[in-house]
Amino acid sequence: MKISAFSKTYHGVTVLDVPELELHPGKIYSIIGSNGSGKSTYAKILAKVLPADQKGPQLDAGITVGYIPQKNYAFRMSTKANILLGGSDSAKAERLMEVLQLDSLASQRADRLSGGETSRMALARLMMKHFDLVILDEPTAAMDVETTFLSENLIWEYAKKSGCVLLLITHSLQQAKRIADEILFFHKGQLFESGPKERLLFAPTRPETRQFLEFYGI
Amino acid sequence: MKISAFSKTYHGVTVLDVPELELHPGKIYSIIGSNGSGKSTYAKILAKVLPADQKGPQLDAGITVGYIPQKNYAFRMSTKANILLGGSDSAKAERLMEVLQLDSLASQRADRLSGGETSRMALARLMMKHFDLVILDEPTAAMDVETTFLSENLIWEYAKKSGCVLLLITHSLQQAKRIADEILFFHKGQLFESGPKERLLFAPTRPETRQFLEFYGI
Amino acid sequence: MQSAFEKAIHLIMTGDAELCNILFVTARMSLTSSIIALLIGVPFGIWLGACHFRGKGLILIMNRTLMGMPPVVCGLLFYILFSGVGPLRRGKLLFTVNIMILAQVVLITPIVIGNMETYVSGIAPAIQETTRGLGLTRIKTLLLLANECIYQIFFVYMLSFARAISEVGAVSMVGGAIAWKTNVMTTAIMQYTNRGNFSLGIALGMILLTISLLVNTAITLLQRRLSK
Amino acid sequence: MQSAFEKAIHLIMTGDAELCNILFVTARMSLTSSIIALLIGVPFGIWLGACHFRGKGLILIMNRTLMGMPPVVCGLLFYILFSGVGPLRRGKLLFTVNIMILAQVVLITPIVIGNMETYVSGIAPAIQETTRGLGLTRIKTLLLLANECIYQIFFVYMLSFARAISEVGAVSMVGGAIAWKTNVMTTAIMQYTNRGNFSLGIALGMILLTISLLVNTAITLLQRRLSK
Amino acid sequence: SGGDHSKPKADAAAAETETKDDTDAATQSAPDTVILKETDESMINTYTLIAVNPDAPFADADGNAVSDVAINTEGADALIDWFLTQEALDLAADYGVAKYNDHLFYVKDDAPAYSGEITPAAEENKIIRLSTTTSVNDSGLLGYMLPTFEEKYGYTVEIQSAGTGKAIAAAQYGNADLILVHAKSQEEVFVADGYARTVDGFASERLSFLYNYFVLCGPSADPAGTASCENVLDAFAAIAETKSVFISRGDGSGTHTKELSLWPKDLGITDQPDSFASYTDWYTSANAGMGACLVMAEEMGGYILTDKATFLVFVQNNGEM
Ligand SMILES: Nc1ncnc2c1ncn2[C@@H]1O[C@H](COP(=O)(O)OP(=O)(O)OP(=O)(O)O)[C@@H](O)[C@H]1O
Ligand SMILES: Nc1ncnc2c1ncn2[C@@H]1O[C@H](COP(=O)(O)OP(=O)(O)OP(=O)(O)O)[C@@H](O)[C@H]1O
Ligand SMILES: [Mg+2]
Ligand SMILES: [Mg+2]
Repeated sequence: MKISAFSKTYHGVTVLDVPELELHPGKIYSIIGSNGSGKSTYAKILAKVLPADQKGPQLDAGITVGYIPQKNYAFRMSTKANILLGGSDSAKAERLMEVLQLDSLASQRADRLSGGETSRMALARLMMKHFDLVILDEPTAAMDVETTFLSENLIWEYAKKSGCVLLLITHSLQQAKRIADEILFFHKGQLFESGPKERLLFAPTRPETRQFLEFYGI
Repeated sequence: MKISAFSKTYHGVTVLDVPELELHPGKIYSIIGSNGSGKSTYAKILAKVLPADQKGPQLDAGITVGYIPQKNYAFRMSTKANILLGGSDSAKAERLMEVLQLDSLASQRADRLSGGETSRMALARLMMKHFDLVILDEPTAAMDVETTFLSENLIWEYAKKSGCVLLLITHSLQQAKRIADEILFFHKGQLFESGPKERLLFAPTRPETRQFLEFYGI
Repeated sequence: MQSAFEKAIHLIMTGDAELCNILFVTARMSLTSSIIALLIGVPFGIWLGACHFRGKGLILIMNRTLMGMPPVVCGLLFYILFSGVGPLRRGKLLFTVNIMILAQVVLITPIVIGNMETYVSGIAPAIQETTRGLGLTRIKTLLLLANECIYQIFFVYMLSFARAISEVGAVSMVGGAIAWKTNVMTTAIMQYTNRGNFSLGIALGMILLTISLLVNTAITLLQRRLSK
Repeated sequence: MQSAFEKAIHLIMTGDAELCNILFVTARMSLTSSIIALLIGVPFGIWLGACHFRGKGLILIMNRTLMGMPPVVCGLLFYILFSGVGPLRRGKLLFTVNIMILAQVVLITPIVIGNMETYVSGIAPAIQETTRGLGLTRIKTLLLLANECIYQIFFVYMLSFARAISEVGAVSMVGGAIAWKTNVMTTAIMQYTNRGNFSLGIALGMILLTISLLVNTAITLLQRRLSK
Repeated sequence: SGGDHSKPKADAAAAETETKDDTDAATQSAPDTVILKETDESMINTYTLIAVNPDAPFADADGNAVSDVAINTEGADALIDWFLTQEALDLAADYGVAKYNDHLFYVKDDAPAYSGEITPAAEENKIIRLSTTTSVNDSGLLGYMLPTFEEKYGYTVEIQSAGTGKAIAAAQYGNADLILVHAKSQEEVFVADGYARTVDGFASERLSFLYNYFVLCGPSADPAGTASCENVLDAFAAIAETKSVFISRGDGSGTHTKELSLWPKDLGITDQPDSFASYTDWYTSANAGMGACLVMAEEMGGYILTDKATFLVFVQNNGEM
């Protein structure tokens, strides 16, 4: 799958400028980088929530994109109804709710869930359907450790079974290590370095990458 | 400082029921617990954002409370103007922005900041003033590692210098280890166990605590 | 004031046949027109608030101008169109309740659209980010948006109904205020006022406000229920 | 329609003295009343939307009922209050532009309050959580709330202005539609209509809508600027 | 026109005491406005019926000819015939006596009469659209008379009332089958333009059948001294002379038209606002209904020309406010 090069400029300031990318189905790509490095902007443009500076598609025609924003939105209806918005298979919804420990909250109004519960609902909602490209923007940032693990398993399985391209934005290098195949490092709006996780984490080629990884004590 | 016992019930379901607590000025208390265990509810009630079931104050009269909600709100004005809402000392605001690497974003509209940038703005905004009790609900969940460290230093200094009671809700045990003095473990709406961090982390007395800590690999 | 109050009570107690007819026509007209305006205005307003396209600004300004269409002018236009010599004379609608409803729909719909547009443009971005991320259709997105602004829709309905029941300029022009047929509360009040019978005018006004109060109480309770 | 259009152009071109007077009184009345209604209604509406207290539901229902106050009834009440036998006769306000403004403020303010209340009650919880967490005063919170709904305030102003400029029932009652003194566009339209000069009525209506269009365009541009 | 009917015997003083009597208990707030001049020949107010011509040169708002305007001629004929029967004329002459102890309408001496058969309603012509002026409708005369007609012959009369100009315009726009108005000059234009139709058996398009008198009212103190004037024309001249407040309907109604004819010619007052721009300190052109204008006169202590019916209702109700 090819993603064409594009950029994003706000009032003359370019916050994102990325080259063409070639991604492989069935693989999980983890996007890392500091705050404001353009990760969410990249995700939004691919999800067609935000227009890029250049007109024209960033993706080939016919590619379906699933996306969970950094700020989750829970609709004013029950948790289960929210999840069923993703797809109508009720049995599947119940399976997902069980895996993500949402079963006891099925009938609660979703807009009153706690932070981590909302993230889990959003993940279950997306996993109801198959997409060719899935983008998750810090999906586990509000979750506790147990459900983070459960979610990671779910995400991994989803990518591997459905053979989609999965982009996972995260601030947790542990998480990237656990489930990503490749890592893309964003810095100041640019894709500085990318590659298989072992290579990038333990043998980064650029000083900026090395400096960023240092904070994690790697 | 004494916090009286209280509870919170929604449509007959009790989501929070905590005993009286005695907290010491200058100490940092980290609240941990899984999603939906009532951490944010506890914070909201202390911050008087939510009423408890019982009428009457949870805190002694005259105690000022500073609170950062789990969902940050950025006002439709510049980042600097947002921070100055916390207090009018412009020099202090600039110092805080420098520490939290917000200086380059001073004049940007705050409601357009990235996730982690918003968290940093919210932290700086609160740190503008002295409060007797400060409650931070997952303040660093959206931050990158570098600014998480910077924020932790700032929080630690604030508590120690001003001698306030600081409650820090977090899912990161690392964070609790780094800056907390004591840890409060919430489970299913109850305060299950509390104590100095070493004791609680390495010698928990209750099986639920042990089980919770296991996920962290401790 | 007191005598007006007594007159109001008396009118209701005696079940005055003409008053009953007026009340019935008023209810039919204002409920129908406010509901039609809602059915047209809410979807269109939500759509306007949620979409971005060239020329949207123009539509918004035009809609806001139509909000300020004076009822008399609206009534006059319809009068001319549907007159015996007008281009739409075959409709035979002049001096019927139906054309009063039509004129009111024209007056109220822009208000509904404007209100919904303003509200929805505030909440749409976050919702659209989510629905696009789930690959939902536009229709589904609009339905979800409607569900999210249910409280606002109730308010807008009350505003519409308020406008419908209190309007007199257009209604008297196209309806003709014909007794037993197109005379409504406001035209009756006008009539009594013109005759110098102010206390009867005030009495009818009190009855009208009481009806408004009852309708609003019912809708507010329903609104509370639905938005819990 | 064509003839009305020509008449409108002609009236404007010749700078008809009476038309100028009517335009001036109209502008004075509708701008003043809509701004006063905004100044009263916005703070009160924001406060209502942000606070919780016993009896709030009652205030809301009453306000919604007042939104449906028929202009004729409002005009009638003011008439009675300020007339020679009324309790407020010393004000000597009847048949002046000031009392027209007053009556319109009474009509428009509930609409402003209702609109702001509905909007603010949606956004207040998140904002109040933040402002309380910062220990900000109530006044400061209200100011911040106002700042957050600036787009809504502009819309509400346009709605108020639309209502003020298009209203005829109350204004004709308390103002008396006296030529050269309290005659405004809508009462003038009424006058021509009553004389059977429909095309002149439509011509004035067109001029009125053009003014509305200009005012709305200006406000919409300002609104865009401020909310970027 | 007019004739020598037994005129209602009431001079200014009598009228004053009379109205005071009418407002029973609430004398405190009884109106200060009283009748100062009435039953003057120049204040005669003649009511005329005119049937609308289905073949009139109807034209739409832009002046394009329209040929197929639906006019209910049978219904209009039936109603006009009935209005001119002795039964109807008696009803009209009788109206108001019970309530106000006074005649509100008189039958014209030379009123055309009808004594033949009246065609009952058929399905396709049972709705009759009558366009009339507010003052006629507000007097309650039609509400008093028409039920008799409707019950007897099965028609439904839909009354639209508006200012004289609009009432006549309604017919020109094809929205009325007949009109009942009281403004001679405008009626004559209507006839001359070809909108009127001569009903079978009558000689003229304009069928004038009722009349009454306008009355000049004003504050009981009568600052212009109108009560002692020779006639109404002098009274109006005195009002202008003393610059006493005068409330004009200003709405092109029959009352307004009559008032314009009573001012001294050299003042040059017409229905055009420019004509009285320099008199605005006393000449108040109100552009409102009769009732509203009466209250305004009361309010401002001004003089006013009004039809008697509205004035009597006003007096009867004002005390209760
Ligand atoms: N509408 C806007 N106008 C101006 N600048 C903007 C706007 N939206 C975003 N930005 C800026 O663009 C940069 C990239 O934002 P983005 O949300 O993509 O960051 P991110 O990598 O997702 O950060 P985080 O880790 O904090 O979520 C930020 O510095 C942000 O302030
Ligand atoms: N208005 C409400 N009605 C019903 N239940 C609610 C409401 N608000 C919160 N709850 C429930 O109360 C529980 C506690 O919520 P709270 O936000 O305190 O959790 P938390 O410990 O902060 O979780 P997280 O780690 O996800 O932030 C949750 O299960 C939530 O679903
Ligand atoms: Mg982001
Ligand atoms: Mg929480």
